[in-house]
Amino acid sequence: MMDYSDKVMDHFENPRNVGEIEDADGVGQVGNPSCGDIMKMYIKVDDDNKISDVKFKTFGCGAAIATSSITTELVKGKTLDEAKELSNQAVAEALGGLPDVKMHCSNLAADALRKAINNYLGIETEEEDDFHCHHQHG
Amino acid sequence: MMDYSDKVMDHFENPRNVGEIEDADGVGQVGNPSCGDIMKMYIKVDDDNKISDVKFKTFGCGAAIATSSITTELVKGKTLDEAKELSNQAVAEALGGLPDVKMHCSNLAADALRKAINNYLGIETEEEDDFHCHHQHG
Amino acid sequence: MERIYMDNAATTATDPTVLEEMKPYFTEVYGNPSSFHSFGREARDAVREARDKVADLISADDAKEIVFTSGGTESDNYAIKGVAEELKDKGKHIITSSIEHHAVLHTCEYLEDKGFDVTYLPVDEDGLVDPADVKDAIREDTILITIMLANNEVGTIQPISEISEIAQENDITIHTDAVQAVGSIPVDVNELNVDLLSLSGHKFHSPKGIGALYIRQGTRIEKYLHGGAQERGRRATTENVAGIVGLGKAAQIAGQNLEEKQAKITQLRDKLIDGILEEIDEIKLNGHRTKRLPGNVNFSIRYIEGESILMKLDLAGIAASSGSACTSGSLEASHVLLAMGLSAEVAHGSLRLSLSKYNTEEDIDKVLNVLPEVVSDLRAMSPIYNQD
Amino acid sequence: MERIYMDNAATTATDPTVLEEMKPYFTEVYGNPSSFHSFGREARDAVREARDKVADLISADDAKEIVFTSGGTESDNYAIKGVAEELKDKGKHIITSSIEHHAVLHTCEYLEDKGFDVTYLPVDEDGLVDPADVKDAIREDTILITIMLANNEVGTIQPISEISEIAQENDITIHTDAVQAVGSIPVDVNELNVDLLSLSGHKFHSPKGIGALYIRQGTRIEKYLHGGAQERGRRATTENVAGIVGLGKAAQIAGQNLEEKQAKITQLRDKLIDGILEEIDEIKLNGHRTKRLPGNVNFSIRYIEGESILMKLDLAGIAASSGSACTSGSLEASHVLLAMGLSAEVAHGSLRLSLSKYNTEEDIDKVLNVLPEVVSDLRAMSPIYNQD
Ligand SMILES: Cc1ncc(COP(=O)(O)O)c(C=O)c1O
Ligand SMILES: Cc1ncc(COP(=O)(O)O)c(C=O)c1O
Repeated sequence: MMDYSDKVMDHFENPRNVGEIEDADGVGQVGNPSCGDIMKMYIKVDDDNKISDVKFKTFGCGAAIATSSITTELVKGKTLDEAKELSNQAVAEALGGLPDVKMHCSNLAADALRKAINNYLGIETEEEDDFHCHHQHG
Repeated sequence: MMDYSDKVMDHFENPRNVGEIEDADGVGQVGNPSCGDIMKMYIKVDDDNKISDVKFKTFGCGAAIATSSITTELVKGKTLDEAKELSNQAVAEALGGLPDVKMHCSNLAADALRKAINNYLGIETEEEDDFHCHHQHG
Repeated sequence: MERIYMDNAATTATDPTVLEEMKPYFTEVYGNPSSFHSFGREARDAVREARDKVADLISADDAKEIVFTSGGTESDNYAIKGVAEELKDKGKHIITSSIEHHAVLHTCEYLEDKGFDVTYLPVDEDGLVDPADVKDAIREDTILITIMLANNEVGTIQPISEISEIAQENDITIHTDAVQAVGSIPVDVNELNVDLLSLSGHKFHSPKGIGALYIRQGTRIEKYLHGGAQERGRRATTENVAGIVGLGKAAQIAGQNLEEKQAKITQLRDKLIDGILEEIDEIKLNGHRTKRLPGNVNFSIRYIEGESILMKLDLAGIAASSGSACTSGSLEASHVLLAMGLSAEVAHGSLRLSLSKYNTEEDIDKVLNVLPEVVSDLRAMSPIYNQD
Repeated sequence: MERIYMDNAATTATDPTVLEEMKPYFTEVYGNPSSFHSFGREARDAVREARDKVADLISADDAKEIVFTSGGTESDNYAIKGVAEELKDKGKHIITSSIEHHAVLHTCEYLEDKGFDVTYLPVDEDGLVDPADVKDAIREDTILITIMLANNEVGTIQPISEISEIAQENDITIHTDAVQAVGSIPVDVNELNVDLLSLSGHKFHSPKGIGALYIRQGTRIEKYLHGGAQERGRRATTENVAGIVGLGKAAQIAGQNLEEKQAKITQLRDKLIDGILEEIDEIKLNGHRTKRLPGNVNFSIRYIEGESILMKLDLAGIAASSGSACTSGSLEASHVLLAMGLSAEVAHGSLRLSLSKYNTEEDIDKVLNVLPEVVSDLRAMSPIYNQD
């Protein structure tokens, strides 16, 4: 069912900013392996409250990997406030759109980033109910 | 559904003994136009109680025409007793077989002949219930 | 012997262009459209294109409203059983006509067995349903009206837009079996204003075994084939990709210059009708003289029986069809002709000659040449000719 | 880029010989098999021959026991709904397994909605149903047992003859979905001793959209498609003649040297399995090691997800499949793998490589060359790799 845009394919084939940041200022993880995707975001924050570095690791489908990758590109150099504003829609649009059934993947990447920012800011995020996969149905 | 033998086709294309006998000794008709077939048999009987001439007219399908035709051939020159014995099975076999759904047609020709013989012999034949078509179902 | 095919209402030859279009989808582009990989994507793209073409032919608003099926029968079964099952809590009454194709009639009879109540509307002597009868038949519990667009035996075209207006006023789902119409005459689901429409490819030069059901968005219908999530969950089974591509191409070709082709075939039809009327006496044209399919000619020829006519024509190289029960091994004469008021006797002597774009002027001449002799030969053999 | 197709369990390429055989039935021998004339007769003869060939392949006693359908899904729907409807006064209990294809499972779920009671038997870690479980599940009101012959995801072959013995002892109708088995391994309806058997052409090099249901003489079953009297009244609709001819030819070809071809494919399969086990760690072969289809290879590869494996393989020119829900847009990981006891996490990382007679030694080498790198690339990206 998946017909990905060239942009998605590019980010899948050549994902940007893969990896971990050993001394990250903030780390956020969302997803659940039993649902088929987990994303983990690492951020470094500089003195201007800007994201100076960001890396990700993702277990998931092509869209999950591509949305992770583009999210890191979109927020690198942005202030935390700007980065927090990043919407799921914006992520999907930056990739030239996502198949309907894959829209949940773009949710995950922005969520993981917000979690990482909140982690840096010391804000506890509510654990979501991981017993049910939160995917949308196609 | 009809796949006729060469013999059926031959009798359909070149029916033997078509017509009426003006001064017939016996005439028999069976069938019902609303059921899709009527056969009328005319016989001449000679002094030896043999069928010296026989003709038919048929309104009906290919099998009806072919069975009529071959029936006239089969009984010409036969004694009335022999002719009365002609079975539906024998008519069908003489034609190299008939499709299952057409087996009723071979019944008709023998029936019409028997009616003509009975007519000659002065035997009243019971009218069959013509309100229902007596065809077999395929 | 050169043979002439005049049984296009039964099925048509696949257009060679259609076959060409299909060929790669057997041995080269053979992926499963549900598959993730490039083979699957190619097949998916082909199915999408074909769906667009079919949607175009019937002016559907959205290609998503087209569900591919295995033919007209499945489309009819799906539409009627699907709506009946879905809406049975609302009511169990269905309205149809007495001259539907068996795919509709036997499905309705099946539903009667299951506790549904079906009204079979009469038709007039031309085979037309009166919209007023539809209106009168509507009850509180009517959930579906299913009336064919064009009849397969006599070609009569029903006033579906008028009937659908009545359906709409009463908030009743309406289906039309347009199997004989699509590809032959312009068919527009919005002009017809129907919720469901059945079509079948092999009636307009695509191969057999592929058809479609148009399902207007928002129509409540239960699915028919259960299994995988193909066709947006509305019809499970691996898509018949080559067939779908063929149907799409046939739809595209049918839509091109449709009116022109229709006019040409109508002209051949009228020549055939007029010629037969001139050459043969004691016959009756069945179906409406003008509200009829461009390719349909149907006569009852008195005193003789249909199968024997067909056999003689076949021997002369002409392929035709009959409403006689004798050609199908069934008991009764054509239910369509009987519903139009013909006696069984006359109905048994009916002959259908149905034309397509491949028929020519010469074909017509040949039939006009052969048929009169066939008729007089058989009449000479008939015990009921010249008797009254 | 030369592409390698290893998704033959999803669908296969039509054999060019099959296509050749079909071609005349589009544009030349295009008659309707129900038609009376010579065009019809030619089509009828072709259908008859094809029916014989299909009957031969599964050693049916009589070709009349073969009913052509639009594919495996329709065969399954027909068999299960048809028996359920026919016998519902006798009882409403059906026994199946938890690893059936959706064509069976969703049909059973549909019947549950309609008031039937379905037992979904568990399987062991290899995907095998225990005949003792079938025996235990039988009730007074059990009317149908439907268990697949070979599983489409993991290739496990079920002990159907043992199960049918139990069915027979208890006088219960038994159906088997043999869609994955027919054409791949010898299938004999009398050895299996089943009443009904589904098969689908596109799994063994006939085109998509054509299949068959074997119905043993005397089996009580309601018809599924209502309409004309085709297929001896058991399936209405104008026959898909070209498709039927294709299915017949494919059946004939499949039956030729079946054991030899099976041995060759099995050898390729084992090379692939052994090679993968050697090259990649933390993986698990799914399905029974030996009681499996000759062409089926299915691994769960830990820490990575199936769709991304497929994408990387596709980019390298290898077409495969996965039990990951992510490839189908559905929520849950493969119900088959879960039923076999895998965790959802592991199930999401599964990869199916399925072979046909067209695969070669070189194909295997290519996969063994490409796959390890794909896995290590994705694992390097995975947040759950190297963490425990
Ligand atoms: C009016 C009508 N409806 C339905 C059908 C059934 O179509 P199919 O043979 O494609 O199942 C036909 C033709 O056979 C038809 O003429
Ligand atoms: C085991 C099994 N049953 C049924 C089906 C359905 O067959 P089809 O796609 O021909 O409807 C398939 C394949 O899709 C299958 O693998």
